[in-house]
This record gives sequence, C-alpha cells and structure tokens, in this order.
Amino acid sequence: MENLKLQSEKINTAVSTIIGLGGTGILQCVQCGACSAVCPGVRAGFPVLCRLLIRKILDGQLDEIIEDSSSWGCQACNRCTEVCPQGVRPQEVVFAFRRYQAGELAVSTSTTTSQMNMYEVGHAVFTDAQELRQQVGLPAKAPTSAYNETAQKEIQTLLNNSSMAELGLF
Amino acid sequence: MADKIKFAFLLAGGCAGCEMALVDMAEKLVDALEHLEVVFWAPTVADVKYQDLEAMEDKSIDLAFVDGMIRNSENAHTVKVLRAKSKTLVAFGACATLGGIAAMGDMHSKEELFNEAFKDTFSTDNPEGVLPTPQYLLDGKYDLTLPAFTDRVYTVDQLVEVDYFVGGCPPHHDFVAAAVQAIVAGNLPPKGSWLTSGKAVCDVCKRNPAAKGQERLEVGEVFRTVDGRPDPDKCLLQQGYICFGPVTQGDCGASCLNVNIPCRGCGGPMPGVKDYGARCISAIASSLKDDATAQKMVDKFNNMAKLVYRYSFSSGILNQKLPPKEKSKA
Amino acid sequence: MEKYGLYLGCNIPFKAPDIEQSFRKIFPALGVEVEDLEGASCCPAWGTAPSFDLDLWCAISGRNLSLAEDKSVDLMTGCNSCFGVLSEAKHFLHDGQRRKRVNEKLGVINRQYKGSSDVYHVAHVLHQKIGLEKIKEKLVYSLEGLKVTVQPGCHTLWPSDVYHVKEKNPFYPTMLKELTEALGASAPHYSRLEACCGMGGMRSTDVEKSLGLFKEKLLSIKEEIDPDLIVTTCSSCYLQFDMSQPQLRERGEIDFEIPVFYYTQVLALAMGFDPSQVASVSKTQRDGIIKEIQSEKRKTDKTQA
Amino acid sequence: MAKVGVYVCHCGTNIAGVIDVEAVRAHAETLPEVAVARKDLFMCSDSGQEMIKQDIRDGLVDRVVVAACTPRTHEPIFRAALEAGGLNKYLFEMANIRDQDSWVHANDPEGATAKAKKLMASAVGKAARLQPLEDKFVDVTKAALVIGGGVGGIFSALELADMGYPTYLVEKEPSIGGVMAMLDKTFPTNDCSACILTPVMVDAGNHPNVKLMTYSEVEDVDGYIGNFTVKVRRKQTYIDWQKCTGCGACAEACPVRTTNEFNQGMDKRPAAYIHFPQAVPKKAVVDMEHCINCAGRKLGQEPKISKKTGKPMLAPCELACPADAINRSLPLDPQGRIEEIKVGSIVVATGFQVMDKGWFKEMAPEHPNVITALQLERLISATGPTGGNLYMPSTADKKPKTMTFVSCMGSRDEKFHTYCSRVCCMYMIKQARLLKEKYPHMNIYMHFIDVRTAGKDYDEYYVGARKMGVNILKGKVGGLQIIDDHRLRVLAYDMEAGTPVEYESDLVVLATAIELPESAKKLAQTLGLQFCGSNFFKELHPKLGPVETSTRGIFLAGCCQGPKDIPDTVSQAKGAAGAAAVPLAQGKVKIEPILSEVITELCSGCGICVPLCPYDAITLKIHAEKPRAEIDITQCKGCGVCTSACPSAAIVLHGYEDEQIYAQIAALTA
Amino acid sequence: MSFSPNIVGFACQWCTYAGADLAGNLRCKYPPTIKLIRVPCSGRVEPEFVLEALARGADGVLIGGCHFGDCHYKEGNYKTSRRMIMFKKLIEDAGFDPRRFRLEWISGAEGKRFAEVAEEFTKELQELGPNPIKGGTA
Repeated sequence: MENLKLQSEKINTAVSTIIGLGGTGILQCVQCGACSAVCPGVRAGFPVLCRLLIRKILDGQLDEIIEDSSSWGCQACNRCTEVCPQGVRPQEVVFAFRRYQAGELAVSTSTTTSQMNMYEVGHAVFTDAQELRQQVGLPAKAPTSAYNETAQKEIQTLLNNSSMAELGLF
Repeated sequence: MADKIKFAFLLAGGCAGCEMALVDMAEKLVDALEHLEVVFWAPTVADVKYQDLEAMEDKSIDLAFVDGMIRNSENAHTVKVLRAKSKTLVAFGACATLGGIAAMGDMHSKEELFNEAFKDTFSTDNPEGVLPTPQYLLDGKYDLTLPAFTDRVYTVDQLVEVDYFVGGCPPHHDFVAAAVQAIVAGNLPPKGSWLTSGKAVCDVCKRNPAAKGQERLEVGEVFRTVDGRPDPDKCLLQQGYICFGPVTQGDCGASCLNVNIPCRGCGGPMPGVKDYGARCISAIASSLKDDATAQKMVDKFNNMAKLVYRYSFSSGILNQKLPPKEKSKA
Repeated sequence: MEKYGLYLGCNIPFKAPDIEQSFRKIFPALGVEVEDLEGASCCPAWGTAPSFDLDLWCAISGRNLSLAEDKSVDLMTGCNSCFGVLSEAKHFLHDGQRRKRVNEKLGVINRQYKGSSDVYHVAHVLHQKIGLEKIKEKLVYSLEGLKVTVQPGCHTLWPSDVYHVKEKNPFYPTMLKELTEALGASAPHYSRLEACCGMGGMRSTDVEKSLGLFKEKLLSIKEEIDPDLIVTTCSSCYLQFDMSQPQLRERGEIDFEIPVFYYTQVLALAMGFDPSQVASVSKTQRDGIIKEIQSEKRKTDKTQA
Repeated sequence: MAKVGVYVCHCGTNIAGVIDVEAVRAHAETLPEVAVARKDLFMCSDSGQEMIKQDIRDGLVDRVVVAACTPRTHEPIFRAALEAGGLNKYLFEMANIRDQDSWVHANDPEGATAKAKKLMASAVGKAARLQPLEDKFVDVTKAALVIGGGVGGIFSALELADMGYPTYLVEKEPSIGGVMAMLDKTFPTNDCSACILTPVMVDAGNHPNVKLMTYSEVEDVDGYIGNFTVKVRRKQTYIDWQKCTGCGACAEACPVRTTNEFNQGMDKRPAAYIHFPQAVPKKAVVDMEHCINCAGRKLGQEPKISKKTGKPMLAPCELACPADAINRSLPLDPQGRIEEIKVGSIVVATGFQVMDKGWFKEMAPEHPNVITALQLERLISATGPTGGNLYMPSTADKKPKTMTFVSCMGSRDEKFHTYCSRVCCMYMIKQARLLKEKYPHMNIYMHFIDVRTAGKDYDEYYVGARKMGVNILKGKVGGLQIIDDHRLRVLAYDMEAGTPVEYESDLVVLATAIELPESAKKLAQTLGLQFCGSNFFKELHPKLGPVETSTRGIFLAGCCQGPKDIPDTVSQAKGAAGAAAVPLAQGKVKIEPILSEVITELCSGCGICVPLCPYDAITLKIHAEKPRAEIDITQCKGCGVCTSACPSAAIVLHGYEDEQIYAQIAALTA
Repeated sequence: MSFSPNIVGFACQWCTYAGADLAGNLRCKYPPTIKLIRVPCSGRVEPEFVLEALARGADGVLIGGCHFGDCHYKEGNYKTSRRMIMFKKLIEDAGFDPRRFRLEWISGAEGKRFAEVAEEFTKELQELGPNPIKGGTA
C-alpha cells in the first residue's frame, strides 16, 4: 500500500469545498464511527460513506475518491445524523461530496435519466401509466406536472437557473 | 414695610399654562402681590410693550419669571433683554427648564415640522404650499417681518444665566406658592438650584408600596393608559402602567396619580440626574421582570425617545448636539 | 372536515396507482377531505437536485410546498422519501438567507415559499389526526388472527429534529404497528424492524448490494415472524418488497414470497373497498390474502362504508 | 486639586517594544491633574514601587496611576505600595496598556501609543476623583459546614474536624457514603470499596467535632464569609433515631416493596428501611410516600382496637421494633423540622448522578438487559441484590454468555454533555476485569471512542484487561436491535478494520455520563454558585482557584466541580478543607469597601432598588417617618446594579462613582 | 481611506475585561479603536454613560457582560439586558443609528471572541462613518 502524503493545502481545499457545498459540520467529526455503525450503505458494502468519507476528506483526498460510487449508495435515511454525538450531520457531508462529484459529472449513468425526466415532465421517476391508472378507476392523467405544461415550464425555469444547467444534463 | 419687589413675568415659547398656574394660586397670589410690583407681564397679563422693557434700566427688576422655551428669534431676544434687566431670573415650568413638549420637535428637521404644521395635515388647505417666512414684501411696498424659527429648541438657561428653576407642566400652584413665598422671604438656596423638595413623586404618592410597608415586585406586564382602568389604590408601575413617578420631582403632590393617571415626568429629573430619559429607562427597565417584558414595552410604545423625553429633550445629555433625523432619508 | 393537499410524488401515481386510489377511497370515508395539488412535481428525489445544488433542491421543494400554501392546507404525502425531502427542505429554509435566495429563484416563476403549510405523512394523518378508534369504527372486515410484519421505512424517523410529528422513539417505531393492530391483526416485533430495505439510491447504484441488504431483512422477517403479509407506509419499501422477492426467488435465493401491501390498501380492503381498484397492481401474488381478508367469516357487524 | 502621579511601565519590551512610552509619559504631563509623570523598566519591581512611595512621601502626589499591565493581577501589588508609602490604597488606578494595548496592537505602534495615551488619561480622570476608602473587618464563626456526605464530603469534614473546628456534615440520604458506598471494587487496585470506605464513615460518625446531619437538606444560606447562617431541613424520619438501634426488624416486617435507590432499582426495598447494611448512622427511616398505612391507619391516628383481642392493632413495623422507636400515633410533621446553624465557611461536596439509560433512544432503553454501569456495579457487588452473582436482569437466574460495554453514553455528545466523564473508561475496564476474573468464559466486548486512562497505573490496568482476553474495539456503538426479551443485537463499528460489526449480546452495559444532580442546581441558587460550561459548579479559577468559588467562604470538593475519580476527589476534598479553614484560623475577614451606599437625604423611598439586589442587601427603613433605602454592607457585594437604577441618584458605588466614570468617558472621547 | 472609529467600551471586570486581557495573552490582533472602562458588572453601566459617550462624539459604544447564567452577581447582566433593549430603541428614536451601540456577552475565556467583536464593530462603524455629532450622518 502506498503512503498517503498529507498536504495541508489539499486538506484545506477539500474541507472548505465540502463546507461550501453544505457539509457544514465536517470539522466537528471526532471519528467515533457511530454513523457507520448504523449506515445501511456501509452495511451493504459501500465503504466510503459517513466515517470513512469524512476521514478521506479530512485527509484532503477529494480527487482521489471522486470516482468512488459509494456516496451514491447513500439512502439519505439520516440515521447517521440521529446517532452522531457531535452534530456533524454526516448525510449533509455525503450530499456535499455528491455535489462535488456531480459538478465534475462523476455520477453514475443511471442518474442522468432521472435528470432528463425531471426536466421534461417534472418527475424523476416517470412511466406513462395512463392505462394502469384507468384500470384502477383513476383518471388517466395524474394531476401532477406530468401532464401540466405550465408546471413543466416552471420546473424548467428553476432548473435552467441553477448550477445544474451548466452540466448539460438536459 | 420694605419696598415692593419689582416683578416681571415673560412668556417665551410656551402655551401660557404656567400663567394659569400662577393665577391658580388665587388668594395666595393676592397676598403675594402685596409684596410685588408687577413691572412687566407680557404678552399675557399686563399691557407692557417690549420696547418698554428694553427701555428699563439694567438690573432694575428684582425678580423675573420666564415660562416657555426659546423657539424663535423673538423668544431669544426678549429673554436676553429680560436677563439684562433682572437681578434674579427664574426659569418657570417644564418648557423654560427642560424644553418642554415643543422640544420633541428637535427629533425632526425644520422642514418636517413646517410640512406637518402648514401643509400635510388633513385639515390644512394650502395648495400653494405657503410657509411662514421671516421677511415678506407685501404688495411690493409693505416690508413685513416675522420672528425667525431657531435651529433648535433652547431652554432658558441654554441662552442666558438662570438663577432658579421651577419644574412642572404647569408647576403645581401649591408649590408655586411655596416658591414665591420663599423668594419673597429671601429664603433661597444657592443660585443655579432648582426650587424643589428634592424628592420623587413616589415620596408623596399614596400608592407607593413602600408607604404601605410592602416590597416592590417585578413587573411582568406593560399597559398604556388606554389599555384599561388601573386599580386606583395600587402602585401603577406595579400594575404595569408605565409611571415615571420614581424618576420625577414630586412637587406636584402626585396630582396625576391621585386621578389614576401615571406620571409622565413634567416635574423633570431629580437633582443630580444628568439625563431624564436615560434614567427613566434605567429605573423602569430595572423593575421589569424579563427581557420579554422590556420588549413588550418597546413594542407597546412606538417611540421610546418621545415617551421618556416628553418634557425634557432639550435638557438632557444629547440636548442640541444631534442633528435632526431627516424624514426623507428614513 | 379536515382537509389536506394530497401530494402524490412519483412512485405512487405512476407505479402503484392502486395506492393512490386507496387514499382517494379511505380518507373521505374517514372524514378527511383530500385536495389535489395540481402541477406538483417530484419532491425532488434525493438523486436529482439534492445531489447537485442545495438551493435548487429547496426551490423545487419550495415550489411544491407553495402549492399547498396557496390553498391554505397542510400537505400530506404517502411517500416517505417525499416526506423526508420536503421536511428537510423546510428545515433548510429556516435559514433566512437561504430563504431569501430561494424566494428569488421562485420569484422568477411568480411563486413564493412562505412556510405556512406543514408536511404530514399519510401515516401521521391516520394515526394522529384520525385516530385508531375512528379507523376501528369503519372496519367491515377484521384481520384478527393474521400475522403482519410492519415496515415503517426510514424517512419519517430520522433526523428527528427536522420532523414535527415524531415517534416516541425513532429507533423502535410504533405508529404503524398500532395502525396495523387497529385492524385486528397482530404485528409482532422483529429484530430488524428499523433496518433499511435497500431501495432508493442504493438500488440504482448497485442492485446486488441493495438485494443483499434486502435479503438480510427479509430473512429476519421470515425467521422471526413468518407473517401472512407485510404492510408498509413507504412507497419505496413497498416497491422493493414487491419487486425484489420474485427476483430473489427466481435466482433461487429464497423459496417463498410474502404478499406486501401499502397500509392504506389493507385498510381499504378491511373497509370493504373493491380490490380491483385499491389493490390490483403487484408483482408478488396477493390474490389469496385479499380473498382471505375480505372473506365472509371476517365480516364485522358494520355495513359497508 | 488632586495631585496625580502617573507611572508608565515599559514592562521590558512587552510595552515599550510597541508603545512609545516616553510619548505617553510626556502626554501625562500635559494633563492638568497630573503632578508627576515618570516611567520605569518594570513598575512592579522594587525600584518601580519605591519610586511611587518616594513621591508620596515627598508630598508630590496624592493619587497614583500606573500605566502597565492588567489590574486583575497587579492592582493588589500597587495598592500595597501606596499603603507602604502612607497613602490610602484605594487612591490608585491602573491603565491597562499591555494586555489590552501593546499585546494586541503590535502591528500598529502608532495606534497603540495613541490608545495608551487615552487609557492613561482615562485612569488619571478617574484617579483625580477617587476618595479614600477603608477596609472593614468582621469576626468569624469558627465552625464549618460540609454539604454532601459522599467520600469527598466525609474527608473534608474529617480534615476540618481534625483541625479543631466544629463541622456539620449534611447529607440528604439517611446515611453518609454517597456513590462510593455503592461500588464493588475500585480501580486500579481492585480494593473493595466498602472495605476502605466503611472505616472512614465510622470515623466521621464518631468524631467529636463532626456533627452528622443525615436525611437533611440545606434549605437556605444567608450571610457572608465568616458569618453564614444556614437553615437545614431535618427531614421527617418517622422513626425516633434516639431509640433506633438499626436492627432492621422494622424493614423485615414492612410489607411494602418499592424501588431500591441504593441498588439502582435492581431490586426492591420496604417502605421502612435502612439505607444499606453499612449505613452510618445505622438508623431506619420510613418512606412515607410508599408507606401503605397498614390496617388503614394513617399516621397520627390511634390504632384500632381489635374486636377479637380487645388490644390495639399496631402496624407491623411498630410491632416489630424492639426499641419502641416507632409510634405511628404521634402526629409527626411530614416537613420535619428546620435547624439553624452558624458557620464561617462552607464546603460544597454534593457529588454527581449518572444519567439514566432512558435518554439513549437507540440503545433499547426499555429492554431489561440494557443497564447502566452503576446498575452493573450493584449486580456484581457482594452487598448487592444478587450477592455478587451476575444474572441477566431479564431472567434473574441466568448468567450472560456475551456482554457488551458501551462507552461515552451522554458524554462527549453535543446532545447531552460535551465533556468527557473521565471515569467511565476506567470503571468499564474494572468491571470487565472483575467479570473476566470471575467468569473466564464470558465473552466481553468493549466499545470505546478512545480509551482514556491517564493516571498512575491506569494504562497498565487497561492493557491488563486486553491480556485477560477482553475484546476491545475502537468505534462507537450505533444502536441495539432487540432480538427477544433476553437478547440484543449490537450494531457497532470496528474503527481499525473500517467495517461495521454486529453480534448478539445478552447484556449491554451503558457507561452513562456523570452530571450534576437536579437537587444541586437548587442548592446553587441558595449559595449563589455559578455553573461552568459543563453545568458543574464553577470554581474561582480553573488552575489557581480550583477549590474556591466566586462567593468568598464557599469552597468546592469532588464531582460537583467536575467529573473525577476517587483519588482526585479525596485530594480536592482535603484541599477544600484547608482553604475553608483559612478564614476560621484568621478569626477575622476583610470586607473590601468597593460597596454601594445610599445617601439617605437624596432617597425618595420609591423602593425600585430593593428587589434588584441579588443579595437582599437593601431594605427600606423608616427615617423621619418616611421609608428610605439602606444597604447592609456585609451583604453588599458591590455590583452597582442598584446604583445605576436609582432614579434619585441617591446610591453611590464607592470606587465606581458617576463622577469618576464621566471623567473616564470624557478622557476617552477627548 | 476609512476613518478609525473611537469606541468606548464598558467591560464587566469578571468576564469581558478578563476576556480582553486574555486576548492580550493570546496575542490576538484587533484595531486599537476600542478602549475599555472597567466596571464591576455590566449592571453598573448607566444608560447615561452610553449617552454621554455618544454625545461626546464616540463613534461606537460597547457594553460587555457575562453570558446569561454566568453573572458573578447572579443576575446583573439580566438587568443590563433589559435596560439596553429599551435604551437601544431610545437612541434609535432619538436619531442615532442603533448599530453604534452594542451589548455583547463575552466571557473571560473568550479572548478570541473579544478580538473578533472589536474587529467586527470597528468595521461596522467604518461603514456607518463618524458619529453624527462630529459631523457624520446619523
């Protein structure tokens, strides 16, 4: 195994990047591991989540782990936040890291479909279920943005006015 | 019997209420007049012209009272003249001593005051927006003048030396009588003093819990007088009605309190207190239960400065120092 | 009559419309009016805006919340993820500066987030607002003798500081257990009650890991309870249980399938509603248990609602 | 006019390296009140002080300003110099041009010098208006009070008593002993807790200078250093302690079973009970809250007469008592009685409580086999409910095969207490070792965030536990899953391996945090004690005044000041006793005259000041038929809250008079 | 160039004054704008003192007291807080920008915080400009 060469500049950049993206509690972490003890993602085998992700960031290893898919295994269940004794809110760190990855388009291809769907019909998960809906006695068209052009325009405007627009996902 | 005391009474910028207080002395005034020769009492009582006053010899008047604040050039001029002519000058009433009600105008600009008085009020009909001007040429030939508005309100002692001060709006007639008698008898404190009992309204107030051997309690509620009818026997401050009795000279005999109205401070600060309003804050806030109550007080009264400086803005630490707020800027 | 803005999300209207139909049947019958929030979008799901841009997340959530605010109703959702996303967005929007920024974004589309509507989960409305007694009154069939496993899901439990309706102890939740027991069924404890089902980002990122976690939980259910059916109040958990059991079975990893329902589906069945409307879309076989629930012998003395 | 001498200190280069000292000195000479302005390398040195003394002796100055460091450390030194020079020591003022100037403005010498001039001028303005003041002295009551009868309180009391001072030891429970009496063994020597504590308890009980007041609480404290008047509530025992022999017959007879606090709820006790077998004093009490009033006879009622025997039907406890110490017919006051004592100093040793497991929601707090470490202590103690045999609480007769220790429950946790409770690591290791010795085949897992074993022989003790086969994992437990009524699944994390771990456990022990008990918080108000950030009592200074408090005459010992183990508690207890003995030995205490005074002639009797005083020092007295405020200088602490509120400007705070402060303001805004 | 404001500080000797000393011990840097007047307790500070300082042209006034619950005299800081809530409104209504007056709770352990407050207050006053009494705008 290669030695990890700690560089304070990298560490500072990594920490301030994550804080800037919403992981504001990262410096409170004392590496007790409670978050990882309960994290479904860690338990399912995504190692670079919660405790270890924070450690890597505190070591300045932002770019070294940018392609790691662990953060996308986070279920956003926030067990970590509930058990954290230091108020780190680890999930916010995970999501801040995701945003860092997303900004570099280091996202799994499966997520891009959701962004397209979101842009087009306002729903991340969408199948045209008109027939199915009628089967159960519902109107074919759900009263959501899926069949509502004004709503779709509004969502598109919000998306166009965000940092996401620059990524060219839609 | 010695010669009568030559006596003058000048109304500067006030409302003539102080004159009424003097007249309220009734027979005591008659008794006093035996010792007084009124040489000047304008513009309210005696028909003596300013020129007559100007013509008098310096220090020819034994005792002069001024009531009202200095609000314009005429007030300033006559007060200066009276000072020159008088041996003893007494600033009489809240306006002359503290600035009075009119001094609250110093929290506004002249423009703001004029607009309010001559343009903006609902009942004013002034489409051309005419404002008083000190100089005006009527029909191209009559040169008319009006006294000029001073930059600020001044108390009498801010303009000329004052020998004695009497507070109140107006001064309570009992106390006026005591003051006049003291002057007549020559039984006077050092110059520059207030003619006062030196005690607060609480000292003479029947409602003072201490008078009943009770301890003051912290106040958790704040009421304005419009908020209800206070218990007529209990201390108003204890009931949450903001009363300035503790902070105010009580030569009035707690008149307002006797009719269930909280003291608003016309008697002015206790001797030794540098700023009436700030002391009010200190004393009243100290009696409130918690920050929330203090906040209630702030919320309840929309202008804290006008509340506590109702009569005394000119006399406090800030007096004329602060330039007025410009409404346009706010 | 109490009224809520029904926020559908994505899973329910497009993947399990029978759940939506169950809402539309039971709530009016229980005296609660539901009003559609026309033009509501995705909450937005964790994998979308939240993973890219925090303010954008709050803006899209804020837009959805503003739909309820415009109608002066609280928002009710049947999806745990939506509940979590919207509640967290509200939490983030407590920050005045963020709220200002987000409202600037919303201003462009003539909307504003005011913060005047609360977010409720369907389970909260049933448990806290309608109450167990009222539910019991409306039952036409009793589930007595049936063993049920409850799956409360994650996003109504943690982080408890952002939710305004809370379990007494989020690690040992009881609301769904009590709702289920109100139907007459037993809902015994099992050790992995609060464990995650593996749906969500995990499944789309790595299906094998997701199934591994799911299987651990499923086996705990089978071994410790061996229930007649599984009941959940999370539409994601519902989909995971519904789609992954057949998958594992095909692979030969398990040799059983337990019918799974969204809670309101079972409730609707017990209230006597037509199964073809309220419980007809599933991958796991449910016909048998539906017949059992609506069998004559289970009839209470109440007439159909 | 006052003749102020100004002395500007270089403080080596501390000040002079930044500030132009000569410019400050020269500026002083321009001030009208200043008679002399000098400078020196170190004003606090002998030569510097001598300079001041000489100027006083020469009649050049009658007020002194030293522009140097902070008055918080150096004011006493210069005041002493004034006194030695023959000037009233309160005619002194300091300008802080080091700590608050040269040290913080080293990057701006010009600005620092300008600021120094102002600070100096401000001090001159004040000094010129200072008035001489006299210290006051009051006599001391040569007795002490120790509040709390745990190991800390016992040692404080014994020390004071040995020095010859009558000492009251007040304890709220029926017996002294505190938490230490509940412990089985003590780390790192594995001494039996009872074996070492019991003899000391007996000493305290028998010492001629110690007056034990158990089952008692301090209700009110009045007064000041040297002269405290303390009201102690002697709670109603319902048993005549003069007669009670501590035989325990009443307890045996009593039919009630209620929570046994001494055993941490691990078993039940009767309503009539003796606190624990080694209790001192060994006396029984009746817990009237749980007494069921046998035969429907309320306290204070005569017994019913039996129709069969014609004899009075006595309660079982009455019947059982061989000493005739229980008489339920007496109308005893449930409030007990108040005893007033007078003491010169007070040691507070109120100890701690451990957090209840109910706080930790992720730890299955309702499960019987999840217990606190103090509960485990009772379960393994020979005097405990199981006679020292460890059983799973869910069964009462089966030993756990696997057990778990969880550290930092409520400690190092921003939701509860951010501090480290300091003793948990060590007592967990102790418990694990004791169990491993007794039950070598038991699997013991211990989960730490960090293992903290700072102390003599402590780390060796910890390493020893590893050698004995205790499984020690770094990483906090995330939660427990309930498998059934007897077993739990531990969800933990192995920090070294970087993986989550899980296993089944039969007994989970939570090392819950040490915290100040609620009852101590009430006491703090009575005593005027402050809390530190961790919510323990705040000492005067964390390093230099660890046993003193900001209230003179009140001292701290043991865990009420912060978590500590037994050796540290005993050390502090002896230290506090020494400090508390100082005023008693001196016989007199000094009262600084920086106090408020009412100028009676100016007072209007409005009474605004009375409720303001935090020390109840102000009362209204009648002067010439009018109420006028008066301040008791022995109560006044000189805060000035009344002074700034007095609407009549009738209250002066000596040393901080209006005129002096206005002069300072004028100088700073000149 | 921005002007250097003159700040008069009233500091409780138990906390803020000690905090300012600690700032010195820690060699924290802050601008030499603030000069402290030591008082036994923030409760000794009369509103008149603040008014006097402002009237004499101080650009800003700070009162530093103990955090709630930490008052050496039990509750002096609570009284201060109450008075200053009303006083702040008073000066605002009288024509001062209330930002010229600050009440801060700074403990004896918060040396860094004292320096931060001094720095921050100085910056704010630089933005506000000189005291209107000295010719600045209100």
